[in-house]
Amino acid sequence: FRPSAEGARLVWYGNAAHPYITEVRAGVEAFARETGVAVHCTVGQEWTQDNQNVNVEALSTQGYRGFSLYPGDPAGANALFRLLRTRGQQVVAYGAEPALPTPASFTVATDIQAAARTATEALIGFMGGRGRILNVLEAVTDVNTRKRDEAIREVVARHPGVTIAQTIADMIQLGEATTKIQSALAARAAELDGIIATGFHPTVAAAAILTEWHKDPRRKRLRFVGIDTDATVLRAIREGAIDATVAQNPFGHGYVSSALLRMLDEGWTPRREYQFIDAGLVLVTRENLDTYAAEVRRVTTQLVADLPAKYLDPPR
Amino acid sequence: MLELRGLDKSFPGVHALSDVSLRFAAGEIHGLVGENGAGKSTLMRLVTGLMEPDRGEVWFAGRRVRFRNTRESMAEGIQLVQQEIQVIPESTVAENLMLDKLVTRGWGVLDWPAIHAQARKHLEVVGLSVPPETIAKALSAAQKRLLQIAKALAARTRLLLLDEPTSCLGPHETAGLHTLLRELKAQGIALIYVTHKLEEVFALCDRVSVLRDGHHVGTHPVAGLDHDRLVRLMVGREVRDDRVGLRPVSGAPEMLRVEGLTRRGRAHDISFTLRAGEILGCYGLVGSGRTETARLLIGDDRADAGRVWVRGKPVALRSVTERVRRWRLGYVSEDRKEEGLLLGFSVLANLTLTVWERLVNRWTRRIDPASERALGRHWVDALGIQCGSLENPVRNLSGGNQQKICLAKWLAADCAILIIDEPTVGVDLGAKEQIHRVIRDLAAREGKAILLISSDMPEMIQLAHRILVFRDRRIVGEVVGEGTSCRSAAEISEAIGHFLN
Amino acid sequence: METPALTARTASALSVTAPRGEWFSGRTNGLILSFTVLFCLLAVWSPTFLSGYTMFVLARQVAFYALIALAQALCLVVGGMNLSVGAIGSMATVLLGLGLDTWGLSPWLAVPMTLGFGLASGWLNGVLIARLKLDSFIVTLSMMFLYMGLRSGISGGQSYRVPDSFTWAGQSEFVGVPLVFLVAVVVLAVMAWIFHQTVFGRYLLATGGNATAARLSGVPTGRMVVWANVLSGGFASLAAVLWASQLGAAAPETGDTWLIVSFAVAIIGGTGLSGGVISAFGLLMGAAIFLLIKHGLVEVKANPYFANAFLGLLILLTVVVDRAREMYVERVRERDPRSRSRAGERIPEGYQAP
Amino acid sequence: METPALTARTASALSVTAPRGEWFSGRTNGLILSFTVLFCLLAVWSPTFLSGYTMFVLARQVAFYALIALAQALCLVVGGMNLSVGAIGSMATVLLGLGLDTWGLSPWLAVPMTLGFGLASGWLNGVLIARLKLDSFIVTLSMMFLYMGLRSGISGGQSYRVPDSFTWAGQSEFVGVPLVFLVAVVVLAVMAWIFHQTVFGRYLLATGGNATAARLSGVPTGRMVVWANVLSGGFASLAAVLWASQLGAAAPETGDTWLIVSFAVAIIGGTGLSGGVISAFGLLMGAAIFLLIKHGLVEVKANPYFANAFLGLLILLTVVVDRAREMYVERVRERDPRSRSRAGERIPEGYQAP
Ligand SMILES: Nc1ncnc2c1ncn2[C@@H]1O[C@H](COP(=O)(O)OP(=O)(O)OP(=O)(O)O)[C@@H](O)[C@H]1O
Ligand SMILES: Nc1ncnc2c1ncn2[C@@H]1O[C@H](COP(=O)(O)OP(=O)(O)OP(=O)(O)O)[C@@H](O)[C@H]1O
Ligand SMILES: [Mg+2]
Ligand SMILES: [Mg+2]
Repeated sequence: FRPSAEGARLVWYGNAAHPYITEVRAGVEAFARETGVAVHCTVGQEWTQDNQNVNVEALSTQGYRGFSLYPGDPAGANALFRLLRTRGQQVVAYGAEPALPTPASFTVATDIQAAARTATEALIGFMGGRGRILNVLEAVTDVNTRKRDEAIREVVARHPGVTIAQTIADMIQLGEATTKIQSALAARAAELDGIIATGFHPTVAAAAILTEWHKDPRRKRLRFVGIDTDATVLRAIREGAIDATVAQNPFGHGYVSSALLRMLDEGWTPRREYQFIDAGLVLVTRENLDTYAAEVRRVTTQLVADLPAKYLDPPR
Repeated sequence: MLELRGLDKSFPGVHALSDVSLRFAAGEIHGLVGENGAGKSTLMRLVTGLMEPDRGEVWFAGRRVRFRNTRESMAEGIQLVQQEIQVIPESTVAENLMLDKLVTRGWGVLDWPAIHAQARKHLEVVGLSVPPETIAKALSAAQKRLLQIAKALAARTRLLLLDEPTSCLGPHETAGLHTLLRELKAQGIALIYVTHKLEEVFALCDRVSVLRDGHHVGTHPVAGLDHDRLVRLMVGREVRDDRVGLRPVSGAPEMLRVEGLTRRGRAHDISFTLRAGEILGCYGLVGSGRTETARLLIGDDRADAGRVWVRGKPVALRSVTERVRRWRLGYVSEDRKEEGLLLGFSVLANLTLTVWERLVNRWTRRIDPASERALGRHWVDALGIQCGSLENPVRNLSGGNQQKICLAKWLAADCAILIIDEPTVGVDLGAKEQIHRVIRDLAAREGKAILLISSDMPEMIQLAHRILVFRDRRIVGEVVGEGTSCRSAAEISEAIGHFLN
Repeated sequence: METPALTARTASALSVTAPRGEWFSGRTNGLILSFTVLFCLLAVWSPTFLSGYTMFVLARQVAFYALIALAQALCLVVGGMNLSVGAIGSMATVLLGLGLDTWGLSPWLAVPMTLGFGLASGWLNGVLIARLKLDSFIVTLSMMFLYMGLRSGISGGQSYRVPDSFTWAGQSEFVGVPLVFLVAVVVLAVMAWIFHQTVFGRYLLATGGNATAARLSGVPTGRMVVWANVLSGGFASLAAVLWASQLGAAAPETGDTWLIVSFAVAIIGGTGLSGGVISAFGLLMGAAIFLLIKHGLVEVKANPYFANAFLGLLILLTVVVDRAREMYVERVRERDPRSRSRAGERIPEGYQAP
Repeated sequence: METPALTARTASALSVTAPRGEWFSGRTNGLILSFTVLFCLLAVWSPTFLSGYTMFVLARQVAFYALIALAQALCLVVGGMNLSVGAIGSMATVLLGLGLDTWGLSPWLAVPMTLGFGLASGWLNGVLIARLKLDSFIVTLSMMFLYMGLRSGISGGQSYRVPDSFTWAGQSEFVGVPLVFLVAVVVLAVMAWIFHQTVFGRYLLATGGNATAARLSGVPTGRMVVWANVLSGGFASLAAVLWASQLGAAAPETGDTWLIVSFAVAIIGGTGLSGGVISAFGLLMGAAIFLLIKHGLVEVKANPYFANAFLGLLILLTVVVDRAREMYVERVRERDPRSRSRAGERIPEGYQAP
């Protein structure tokens, strides 16, 4: 495939080579294919804001009209967005919401708190409404982690029979995640009934660890719900090692943000200065393992269809 | 001026100084002699605060002093020229010289012109004519040594301690230094002078103290001493090492043949042959290109031109390893610290480094520990290396003992051809004799071919069969014996002097 | 600067250079002490600590850390370093994934291929360093970027699947001891033996101790540097294979955290930063201590946001206590002439040549 | 008396040790060459490259890289290292955020407080290293974990807002030159001046060159190590302040990528890993080269997934070419006796003592 398109007026930038970014990109490419609008797709080397700044600043010197960007740092990204806006370039954020107020016109993202709530509810359901939970959080330098944590606590608080046995965090890498989750299991598997993981790395690591854990039938059955749809996770669901995961519609993040940029470029104006577009989510269990992708796709199609009616005014 | 009362110092396994009491007077050059490891350097360190004594007192200018570092002793006007050369490689000569007294324009801002001017002055004193802006690591060992002396002299001094200051200097520089020291003495400065070269004691010192195994065994006015008596005091026995003369070896097979070996700027058109059983001396002033020649021979430096044959076969390989293994060529470097020793490693490892491959058990591929130790023991005994135990890191050994290890490693290696660069720098008399005997035996009994590089004229005369004279990176002449007759030492040095001028 | 303290100290204490191999001398004692204290504290604190599962997962993790640290230590020991350990591991993982998943090779083919890549990449590092006389820092830094780029380019960040026949190795055990741990222990023991007893190992040490002196003594220092890098690359890829086997997937991001861990464990375990000093047993202890601290923080439910801070403090505490112990030992030895003479055979720790 | 014509053995050419300040000697030539080639290539390739905007964003970025590298180089120059540059930057950012956002302090209070923290943390590193004679690697590693833990614990990952009165500094320019760049250039020039012209600077270099010899010459090496670390911490926090000002927010993750960058730029810029050698101008060039490569990869639309691979190859290419140039210069100089006699004053570059 060609990583970029000649004559493109729009840019999609993914922060680093990562399964999430790959799925978003699939959305962008599907958009480009279906509409014939060229989008220059490019990917950075690290998740950090400074790496994003270097790359996007370099891109912005080349006269593109619109940028679809993941805010590396929710507050820090705004300076970059502002820079682009002052150069007359459109900005749509995807994946996570930048700190408000933001110069971006739109954010297309899954409501992370909703996702965390859905996952927690599902887990509690699997646990039969009572028990103790291991709460596995991802990056501690990401403010979204704390938001997810809050959502989980809020749901747990609503269920009197459920408590959080322990919270572990700071695992932005599979090795780290594996070490910590294993440590936690080693320390208190006996007191645990379920595990919730709200990030890519903890979800994948936990899926692998639980697959191994449940191979020994004498071991206690631990329920698990994660948030990501990596192949390892789906396989663990299919094998019954874990219970469910939440699909956050990364495809939609790419597709819808590109569609928005195109409309902005064509002269459509946003209804309000800034709007959040929820890209939706789907709980994936063994039942809908093969159909969830189509479900997600439907959500996306619906969103794109709604754009002119709900979020933008036609060009004058 | 300086008085030591009952100084005592031990290291793990070694009693380096026991109950040493000494007095040193102003306006006197006081010689300090003793075998390697006798404790001379340790004594110097105790005086200057580099180490603290276990027991005993140091009195300076009528006061008891307890220096905790050299800064405090320097403040009292005590300067030490250490046995080991210490320079800051990346800094300039001027800086090395003036580091503790950098001239400023105030606020710590340097006045480089003034610094350089002063440095030039201090360098002139010792006759070191390099630009003060030179980076110190570019200096040769002799130049570094002179720099170190210049540094000690540059300070306001009341007591000057010199630990083997002439160990890598040529005769010319040595004479210059001695003149300087006599001037200082006349100014009422107290000097303590450590050396293994007894001629220097007689030429320079007023009194001499002898240390043996950490004990003070006597202080004598030099006037009433003769050479033999001093040797007996030091070593406790007679040392005779007075074979003189050149006897060319003929008939033995040719081991090494060098023709037109050249490396631009380092050595030019070097040609000679070396026979089995022969000790070929290379004499020359410091910087005359002998070491460079050796480095070309062992393949550590690439030659621009010239050819080398070993046992009649042309040598083409460039790496040192190949030369060592295939052609059995050994090289004892002149710089033990940088190029000779693995300082952090044990005595044993350093001694056996060159022979590990031969100690390997055929089946287990393991170095046989028993034979390794036996070998180490053998050489430690043979050269009288004082090292506490074989596991002691060589870093902890006295300078002379380190030098012996450097040499022993190659003596153990069983090379067909051995290039020895300054073998006895800093080695005491007794050991020097031992080393000489070993070198002679290697040549005479085992038929090794030896290329001996030395700036020590007596040593050269005692050992060599023939002498190549180097000047300006070329061979300018060869001194050989006539027939089977011996020449006298005076004749030989005259012949050498003839080529050098 | 005045820090050669650690290096000088370890140079004497830990060195396997004393040919009789003081496996448990000096600094190693300090490591064993720290390890024992941590272990006992955890055993008392937590009832589950001594359980089979805990020991199993910890041992497996220790094995990885030790292998990665060994890969680093091999380069440190010849006086260089290897910034590309992680990147080689990462690239190896991607190759493994390509082999097993994309090309459908059998593990018996894919694993040797992966290890081969590790050895080859180490060889490339070594050749660039030794033959072109480049700085090992710059060479391995470039290689780090190179492999990191390649692995993301090739994999797109996507994990590869691995067959069950492959995951067996990383997840199986042998009378309760993880296979991976056994592999690491055997590897370390062999390396210790090599360093103590063989010419090859001694040459590696000598090269790091003083390259010039070693070269002039006929040690093929260039070749030793190449070999050290080859082995380093090999062990990095071995760690990658075992990791993929344990994880049950070949994740391209494998290795992203190895750099710091490899250095930290190697240094805690007493490998000298300036070369010539290594202790295989120290590496194992270093890995165990590092991991016990981490595990301990989870056990005691340390605030996860602050966990790194505790980790840092504990590492610092470990070395400060160790330093105090050394100073004490030294002091005692100086005071007591009897222990001093016995100590003649042993190497005084922390002695600073003045 | 006979003094041999002085031929210099080696030198790393960037050394600022030649006191009359060979700002542009040896290796620096190589850096300027690489920079010029890259710059011209980009200028020809891309019509937008020479635009004011491109220059503006590049210059600003170069300034950060150079400052961070300086923080690292200061520790390298005394023979140590600072693994905690990034963590100090991170912690400083959080403190800045706390000051400006949570406590509502004015920038005139919050910024000095932040810089004060940087200096203090550097001081702590220095004291642990110099007084307890601990290894700088271990100390700064522990501190790295410590600050990383603290910053996430305190901030919870939340970026802090900063007032517009503060963002002014990072985003403003001065006749087209970013203020940040001016700051960095001034800082580097001052540091170069200090290293060339002051007792303090020379003492720092001497400490790194040979600590023992320096101590024997009365240089307070311990204090120099402490000072180097203090300055290092100070510049790390300065970089953090400027970054927050440019970013318009105090993001706790600031500094996470600094470690590798700081080492890479410092080393490319010719700071010796073993101490005693630094070149302020080299740091600037190193930063510029590093960034031009990165920017160039975006300009030429290199496959972004492989971008790191190209970066690695280009760095390697740069050093290999530089090495070849050095070998060539050496060869030529050896051939030509006239240039050799001059070599007494100047130092042949990159000569490797055989
Ligand atoms: N730092 C040290 N640690 C352990 N032992 C030491 C140390 N320094 C010296 N020694 C031992 O103390 C003894 C005296 O050493 P010293 O250096 O004083 O000898 P020396 O008289 O100067 O010998 P040389 O003539 O060889 O220089 C030697 O046996 C040496 O091994
Ligand atoms: N590898 C080298 N590269 C450049 N210059 C060198 C090198 N080695 C030595 N020199 C310089 O060449 C000069 C002579 O060095 P050399 O080693 O020949 O001196 P030496 O050992 O004192 O005398 P000799 O050669 O007679 O033994 C010294 O000034 C030294 O700085
Ligand atoms: Mg001595
Ligand atoms: Mg010589």
